[in-house]
Amino acid sequence: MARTVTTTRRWTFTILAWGVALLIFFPILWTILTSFKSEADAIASPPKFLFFDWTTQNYAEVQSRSPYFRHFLNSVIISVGSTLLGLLIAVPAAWSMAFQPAKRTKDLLMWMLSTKMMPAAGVLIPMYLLFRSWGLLDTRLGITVVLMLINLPIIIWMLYTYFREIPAEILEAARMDGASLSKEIIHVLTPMAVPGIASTLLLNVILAWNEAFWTLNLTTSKAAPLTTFIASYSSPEGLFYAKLSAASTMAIAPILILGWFSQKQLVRGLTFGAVK
Amino acid sequence: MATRHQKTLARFMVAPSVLLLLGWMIVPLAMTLWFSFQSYNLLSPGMEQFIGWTNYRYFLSDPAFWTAMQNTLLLVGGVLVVTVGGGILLALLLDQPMFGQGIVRILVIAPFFIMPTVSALVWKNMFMNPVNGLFAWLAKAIGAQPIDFLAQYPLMSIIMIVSWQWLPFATLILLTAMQSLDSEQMEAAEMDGAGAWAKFTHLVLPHLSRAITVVILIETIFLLSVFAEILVTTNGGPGYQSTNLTYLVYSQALLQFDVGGASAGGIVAVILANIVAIFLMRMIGKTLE
Amino acid sequence: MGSITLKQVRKAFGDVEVIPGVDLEIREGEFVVFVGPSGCGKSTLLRLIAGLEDVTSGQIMIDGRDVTHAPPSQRKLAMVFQSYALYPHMSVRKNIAFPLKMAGMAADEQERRVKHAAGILNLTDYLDRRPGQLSGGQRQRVAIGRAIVREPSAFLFDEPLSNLDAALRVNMRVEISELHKKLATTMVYVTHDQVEAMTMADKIVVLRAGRVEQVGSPLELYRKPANRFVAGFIGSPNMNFIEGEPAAKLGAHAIGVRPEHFAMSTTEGLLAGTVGVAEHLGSDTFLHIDLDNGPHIVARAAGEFPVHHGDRIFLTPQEGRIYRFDQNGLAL
Amino acid sequence: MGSITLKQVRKAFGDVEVIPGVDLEIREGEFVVFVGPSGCGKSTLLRLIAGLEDVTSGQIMIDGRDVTHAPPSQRKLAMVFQSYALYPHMSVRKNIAFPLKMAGMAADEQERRVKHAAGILNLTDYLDRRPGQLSGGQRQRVAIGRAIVREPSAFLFDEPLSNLDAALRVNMRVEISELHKKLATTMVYVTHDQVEAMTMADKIVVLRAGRVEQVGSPLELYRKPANRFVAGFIGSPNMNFIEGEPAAKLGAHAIGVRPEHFAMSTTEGLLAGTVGVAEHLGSDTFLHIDLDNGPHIVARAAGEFPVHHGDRIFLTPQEGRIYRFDQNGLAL
Amino acid sequence: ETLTIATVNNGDMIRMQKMTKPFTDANPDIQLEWVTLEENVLRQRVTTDIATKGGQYDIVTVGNYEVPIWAKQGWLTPLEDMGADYDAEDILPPIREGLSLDGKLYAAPFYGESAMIMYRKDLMEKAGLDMPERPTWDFVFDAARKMTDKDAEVYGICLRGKAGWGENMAFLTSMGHSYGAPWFDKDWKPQFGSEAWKKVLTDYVAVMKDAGPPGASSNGFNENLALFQTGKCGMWIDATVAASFVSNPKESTVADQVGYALAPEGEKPQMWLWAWTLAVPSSSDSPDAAKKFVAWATSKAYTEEVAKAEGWANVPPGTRTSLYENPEYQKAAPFAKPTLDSIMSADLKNPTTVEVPYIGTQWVGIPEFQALGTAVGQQFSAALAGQASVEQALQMAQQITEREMAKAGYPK
Ligand SMILES: Nc1ncnc2c1ncn2[C@@H]1O[C@H](COP(=O)(O)OP(=O)(O)OP(=O)(O)O)[C@@H](O)[C@H]1O
Ligand SMILES: Nc1ncnc2c1ncn2[C@@H]1O[C@H](COP(=O)(O)OP(=O)(O)OP(=O)(O)O)[C@@H](O)[C@H]1O
Ligand SMILES: [Mg+2]
Ligand SMILES: [Mg+2]
Repeated sequence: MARTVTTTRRWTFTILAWGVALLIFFPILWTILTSFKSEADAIASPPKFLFFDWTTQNYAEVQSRSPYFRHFLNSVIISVGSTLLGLLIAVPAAWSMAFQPAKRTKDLLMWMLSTKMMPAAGVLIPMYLLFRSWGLLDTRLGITVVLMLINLPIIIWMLYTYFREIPAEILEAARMDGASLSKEIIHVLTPMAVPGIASTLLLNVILAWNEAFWTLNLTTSKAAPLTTFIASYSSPEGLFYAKLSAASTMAIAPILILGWFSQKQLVRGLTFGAVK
Repeated sequence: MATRHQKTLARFMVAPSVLLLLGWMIVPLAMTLWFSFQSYNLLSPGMEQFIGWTNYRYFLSDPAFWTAMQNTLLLVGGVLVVTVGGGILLALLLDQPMFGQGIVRILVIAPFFIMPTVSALVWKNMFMNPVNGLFAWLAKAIGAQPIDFLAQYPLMSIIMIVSWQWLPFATLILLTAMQSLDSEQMEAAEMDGAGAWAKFTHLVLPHLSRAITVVILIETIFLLSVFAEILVTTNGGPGYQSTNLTYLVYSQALLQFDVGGASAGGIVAVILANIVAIFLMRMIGKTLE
Repeated sequence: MGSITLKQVRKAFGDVEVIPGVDLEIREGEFVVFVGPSGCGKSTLLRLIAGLEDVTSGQIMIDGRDVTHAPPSQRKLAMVFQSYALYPHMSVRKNIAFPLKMAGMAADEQERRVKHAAGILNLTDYLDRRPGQLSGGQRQRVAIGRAIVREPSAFLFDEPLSNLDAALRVNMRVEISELHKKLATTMVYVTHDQVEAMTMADKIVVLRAGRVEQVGSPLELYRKPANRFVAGFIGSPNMNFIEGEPAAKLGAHAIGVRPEHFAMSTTEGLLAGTVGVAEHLGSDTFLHIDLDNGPHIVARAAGEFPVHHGDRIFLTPQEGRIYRFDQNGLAL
Repeated sequence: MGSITLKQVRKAFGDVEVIPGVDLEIREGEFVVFVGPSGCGKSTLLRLIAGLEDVTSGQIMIDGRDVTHAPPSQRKLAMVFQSYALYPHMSVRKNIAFPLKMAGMAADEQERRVKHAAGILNLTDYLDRRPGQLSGGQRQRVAIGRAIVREPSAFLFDEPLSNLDAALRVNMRVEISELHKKLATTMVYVTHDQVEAMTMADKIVVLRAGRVEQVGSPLELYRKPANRFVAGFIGSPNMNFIEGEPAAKLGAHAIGVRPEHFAMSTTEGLLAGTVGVAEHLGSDTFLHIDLDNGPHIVARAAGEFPVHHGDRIFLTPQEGRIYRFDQNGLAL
Repeated sequence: ETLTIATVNNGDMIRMQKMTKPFTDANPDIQLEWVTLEENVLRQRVTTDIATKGGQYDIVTVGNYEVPIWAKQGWLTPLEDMGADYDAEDILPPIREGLSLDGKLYAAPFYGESAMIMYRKDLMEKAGLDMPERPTWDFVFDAARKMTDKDAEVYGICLRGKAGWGENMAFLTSMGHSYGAPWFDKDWKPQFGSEAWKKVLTDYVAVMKDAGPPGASSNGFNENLALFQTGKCGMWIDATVAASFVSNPKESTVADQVGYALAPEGEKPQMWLWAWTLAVPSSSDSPDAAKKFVAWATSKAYTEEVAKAEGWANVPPGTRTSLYENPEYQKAAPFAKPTLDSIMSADLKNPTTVEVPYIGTQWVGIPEFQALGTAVGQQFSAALAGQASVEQALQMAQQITEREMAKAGYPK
C-alpha cells in the first residue's frame, strides 16, 4: 500500500483529525484552564479562553481544605495494591485456563465476568456489616481487597488472552529443562507475558483509581483515596467552578499522566484478544 | 497437552480465584437474599421481621422499576451505538496518513482516564449548565435559546457524557483492529476492483466484527452499572427519566435505607445481569473462538 | 493479450533505490519467473507491474497501452499473494465471485464463471466453506480461482507456494504449470526456490539488488550462466567453486563444477579430498567433501555409492562441464 | 546411557485411540527417525517418551529404568521443538544455561558448560543476543545448545528443521548429523520429510495411524520395503505403482517402480505413455507421464533428456528393481 | 486520641477546619481528622455508619431533621455537662427545642437558619415596587414577573428546583405549609390530591416558567446562589445563611444592592427552621473528647475567634441569642434582624393551618421523609421541567406516598 500520499490529502486528514481530537479533549483542557482562573473569570460570558489572569490560588485553596497528598497516596496504594494482589491470584488461574483448559473454562470465565455486573448498591449494606465485624472499615487493606475482587475477573481475562498467545511448547521446554511449575511460571511464563501483564496492570490501576462507589462507602479518612477528595466538591456553596476545576485537575492528573506515558502498552492491553 | 499431574495442578491453581469470587458473590448475595425477605429499614432498627415476597412485590410494582429497566437498556444501547459507530468513524480517520498522529491519539484517549465523578461534574457544571455552561453560551452566541440538557433531555445527556468517556476505548480497540487488517487482503481487493466503500463494507467491517464484539462485551459490563454519572448530574430525575436499575437500587438502599427493598432489587438486578451475561456469552462464544 | 513491457523502470523508497532501472519484455502467453535472493526486489517489481506501488520513473506498458499511472483495477491483471489474502469471512464461492461482483456482473453470470473456475481447480465441493476450513493447498487454489474468474490478461504470482509443505508444493507446482498450458495466459511468477524456477519457467529473470543479471530459458541459464552469481544461483545443490591453482591451470580466476558433473573414484582423480557426511538418499548419494587445501564441496554420486565418513576420495570434473569465471565473476 | 524401550505403549485422547500399542527398542547412541504422514502420531509418541503426556497403558524404560510415571524433568532427556521454543526474554547465554540453573548448578560451572556448547555450535559470538535477533538457523542451534548442555542420555527432536528454508535446512541437517557423530548420544528425531529421514537416520521407524509399519536402516527400507505404504513413503519422488495387466504378468497384485529405475526411449519399451509436464532441472529431468490405459507416473531421466509436452515415450523398468505387492499391499 | 469528624462542605464548616488551632493547642492529645463531603453523600455515609454501628465517626454533622429521630433510636450521646461556660440556655429556643428529647440536648447547633427573601433593590426600584417587611406570595409573584428581563439575563425569581428532600422539597414543603397544604392529615393520609397542593404547585410552576432562570429544575441552593451572586436573579427565597454570601463583595457582584425581607405569607407565614449541628454518635469510642470538641466549636468563644479572624459578618449565625444582641454583629450584618425574626417565628409543631401528626416546617419529621421527599421531589422537578403536568406530578406524588406509607406500616 505504499503508494505516495499526496500532501493535500495528508493535510486534510491532519486538520480533520486534530479538530476531532481537540473537540474530544476539550472538556479536559477547559477544566485545566478553568482551574487557573478566578471564580469570576470562570463563569465569565463570553468565556475567557486564554486571556485571563492566571492564578494558582484555587490550588492553594483546595490544598488547604483537604490533605490532597494523603488522598493521593491512598489512591496509589489502593489501586496499585489491589492490582498487584489481583495479579498474584490471577496469574496461576490464567495459566491453568490458558494451558490446561477444561471443557467449562469458557463458561467459568464468563461467570467470573458476570460477577462484575452485580449492582454494588444492592450488596453495600451486607458488605458494610461484614466489614464492620472484621474491623476493615476505613482500612487500606479492606478497600484494597474489595477492589481486587472487583477487578479480578478483568485481570484474569486479560491475562488469559495474553497467555493463550504464548506457545505451549515454550512451557513444555521449560518442563523438559527441569523447571518445576512455580519456576515455569516465574522464569518463563511471567517474563514472556510482561507486555501483557504491564497493560493489565495499567488498565486495572486506572479502573481502581477511578472506582467511586466502594471507595466512597467503605473508607472514611485514613484510607480515603481521591474519589473521596473529589466528593467534597460536587456542590459546595457559592461560586465553585474554578475550585472544582482545580480539584478535578488534581484528581485526574496523576492517572492522566500515567495513562499518556503508558499509552502504547495500554492500547495493546485493551484489546482483550480482539485483535489477532 | 498434559499429564494428569499437570491437570491436577491446574485445578489447584484456579481454585483461589474461583473461591474468592465465589465468596465475593455468595456471601453478600446470601445475606442480600436473606434481607430481601425481611422488612429491614436501617432507620427503624428493631422492626426486622420476615415478610415473604413483599419486598419483591413492592420493587417490581414500583412504577420506577419499568422505567428504570427501559432506561437501563436505552442507556446501554445508546452508548453502545454512539461509541461503536463513532469509534469506527474515528478509527477510520485516525488510520489515515497525517502529521502528529501520536499526539492525536493521546488527546483522544484522555477521557478514558477521567474519574466518572469528575467527568460528570465537569460536564454538568461547565458545559450543560443552562446559564453559565459553555453550551448555553454557544447557543446564545448563535442566537438560540440555551437548552437545559439535564432537565429536558436527561437520559440523552447522560448517554452523551458516558459516551464521551467510552468513545476512546472503542476507538482505540477498533483502530488497533483496523491496523491489524492484512494489507495483502486490501491489495487483493484493490486488484479485484473494489472501491473505498466496497473495501469498507466487505473487508474492514467484517474484519472488525470480533473487535466490535469485545467492545460490546466490555462496555456492557461497565455500562450496566453506570451510577456516578447519574448521581452527580440528575439524581435519576426529573421524575424517573434518568433512573436506571443500578440507581434505583442505590436509591432504595442509600436514600431510603430500605435494606429489604434494596436487597430485593439487588437480587432482581443480579438475575437480569445473569440473563445479559448468558446472552453475551452466546454472542462472544461465537466470535471469540 | 498479455504482453508486458518495462522501460527503464526505477523505484526508490525515500532515499533507498530498490530498483535502479529495469528494462524487460514479457511476451504474450509466456511464463516468466523472477528469481533472486531475498530482498533483491522481486516483489517490488511485481507490485510495480500490478500498480500496487508507484514507479519513481520509467514506463510500464501492458498490451501496448501505457499503464504507468493507471490504478491496479484498470490494468486487467490478477494477482495471487503469498499469504493467499483470501477474505476470511466469505465463503469460497463469494471469494471467487468478489472481483465479478465488484465489476457489477449479473448474478447468474457470476455463478457460471465461479462454477467454471471451481471445476478447473477441483474446488466444486468446497464452494460453501470458509477459507479457515480449508487446507493450505485448497486455499492456494481458491486464490488462483479468484484470479482466473476475471479472465485477466496476465497473472502475477508472488511466492504463491512458499507457505505450503514440500509434498503439496510439488503438486501445486505441477498444477500451476498445467493451468498455464490450459489457459495460455501470460504469467509472471516470483519465487526464490530455484527448483520452482527451473521447472515452471519459459523464461527466467535473475535479479540481484534490483538489477537484472540474466534473462533466458531455464536450460540456457543452467548451461550458460552469464556470471558466477547466476551460476551459483541456478542448479541444486549449488555449483561448487574452486579458486586458486586448479582454476589458474584453466586460465581462470575461478572454476565452477556442478555436483552432478564429477566423476568419482576411490583411487585416482584430479582433485583429492576426504568424505565428510555421505547422504544416502537411495536414488542418489550426496557426498560432502573437504578438498585437500581447498574448499568444502558437494558431489552427487550414483544411488548406492559405497563411501563413508572419513574415506579418501578423488574427483574429476567431467569434460566440457567446467565453467570458468574471471576476476569480476563474469563467465569466460 | 541412552537406551529407550517402549512396551505396548498405548495412548488415547478421550475416546480416540491415537497410538494403539507400540513396541520399540532404541539402542544407545542410535539415531532413530520417526516418519509417517501428518497426524500418524509421531509427535505424540515422542511426547510420551519425553513425559509431556501420560501413557494410557504400557511401559516406557530409559536405560533399563521404568520411567512410565516419572515427570519430564526426571527422565534425563532433552527435547528440541519445531518452533525452537526459545525463551524470548533471555539472552542466548541464559537460554542455554536455563536447564543448568534449574538443576541448581554453580554459576561458574554453568558458564563453562555454556561456553563449551556454544563452541561446538558456533554460537560464541551470539551469546549476548536475544533469540529475536537471530536468524532461523541460529535459533535452531541455540535450541540444540540448550539441549546438549545438560548432557542428557538422549535427545528428542520434533521436526526441528521444518521452519527453515530449503538451503538452511540442508545445512542444519548436515550439522545435526555431525553433532551426532561427535556426541554419540541417542537421538530420536521426528520428521515428515523423507529426505531428512534417509540422510540422517541409523534407523527409521515408519508409522501409520499410530502403528509401526517397518523399522530398519534407510537403505533397507529403500531396498526392501515391507509393504506398499513404506515403499510409497520412502524415496523421492515417490515410487510409481502399476496395477492390472503388467503386474499380473509378474504374478503380483501391483508392482512398484521408482522413478529413477526406468530405462527410457522414444522408440520402444515395455510401457508406453505420453509426456505431460517435463520438468527440466538441469541436473535431471522429471517426466510426468500418462501411461496408456494406466496411471500417471513420474520418471527421472538424465540431465538434459530431450522430450516435450505431448511426446510419446516408452519405458522399461530396470531388471531387479521391480517391487511386487499382494492384494493387501504386503511385499512379495 | 483521634477524632474523626464528618462535615458538610459548606463555607462555615470549611472555615472551622482552618480555625481549630486554639482547640488543638489547648488539647494537645487530641488529633482531628476531617471528612468533608457533599451533603447527600455525607448523609448517606453517616446514616449507614450510625445505623450499622460502624463506629467510623466520633462527631457527625447532622441536621435538626435527623436529631430527634436518631436520638429516639439511641444513636446519639446526650450532650450533658458541656462545661461551665457553655451556656446552653443562650441557644435560640426554637432551635434548642428541636434538638432536644425529653429535655436532653442531643446535638449542638453550629449554625441555624430560616428562610427569607433576598432581593435586588435596584431592580425592585426599576419595577416600581416597594418591598414590604413581609410580602404576600402574590406580591412576590407579581414582582418577579415585573423584574424579569430575559434578554438581559435577569430573572425575577430564583427558587430551588433540583429534586431532593433537602432541595426543592424543602422549599415546596414550607410553601405548602404556608398555603395550608400539609403532607399528611392527622391520620397520616397523604394530601397531594388536595386543592391546596394543586394551587401550590401551579403557582410555583407558573412563576418559574414566567420569571425563573432556565434550567431551574436542576438548581439547588448552590446554583441559585451562583446565579444571584452574578446578578441574574431579582429575588431569591432561601435559607438565611445565604445572606452573608450575597452581601460579601468579594464573591458577589451585587453585594451593595441586596435587600432583605421576611419570607412570604399565605394562609400562614412561610416557616423554615434548619440547623446544622454537631452530634456524637453513641458508637464513638472517644465520647468525652468528642464532646469537648463539640462544646468548643459551638461556643461563644469560637464565634469570637471567627469574628477576630474574618470579621463579624462571617460568624456562624442563627444559634445564640447573645450574638443577636451584640451591637458589632448587628452593625456588620444587615441581615441580622430578618434572620432572627424568621427563626423566632418558626414553629416546628404547628407549621400550617391544620393539625398535623408530625413536626417539621420545611421537612416532615419521620425517617421515611428522606426517601419520600426525594421521590416526590423528582415528580415536582419533572413538572417544573415541563416533563409532566402539575396534575400528573401530584397524582404520582400521591401514589408514591401512599405506597411507601403503606409499606412502612403507617399509621403507627
Ligand atoms: N515499503 C517499503 N519501504 C521501504 N523499503 C522497502 C519497502 N518495501 C520493500 N522495501 C525494500 O526493498 C527491497 C526489496 O524488497 P522486496 O520485497 O521487493 O524483496 P524480495 O525480492 O521480494 O524479497 P523476498 O524474497 O524476501 O520476498 C528490500 O531491501 C526491502 O527492504
Ligand atoms: N491433545 C490432543 N487431544 C486430542 N487429540 C490429539 C491431541 N494431540 C494430538 N491429537 C491427535 O492425535 C493424532 C496424532 O497427532 P500427532 O501430533 O502425534 O501427529 P503427528 O504425526 O505429529 O503429525 P504432524 O506430522 O502433523 O505433526 C492426530 O490425529 C491428532 O489429531
Ligand atoms: Mg518478496
Ligand atoms: Mg507433529
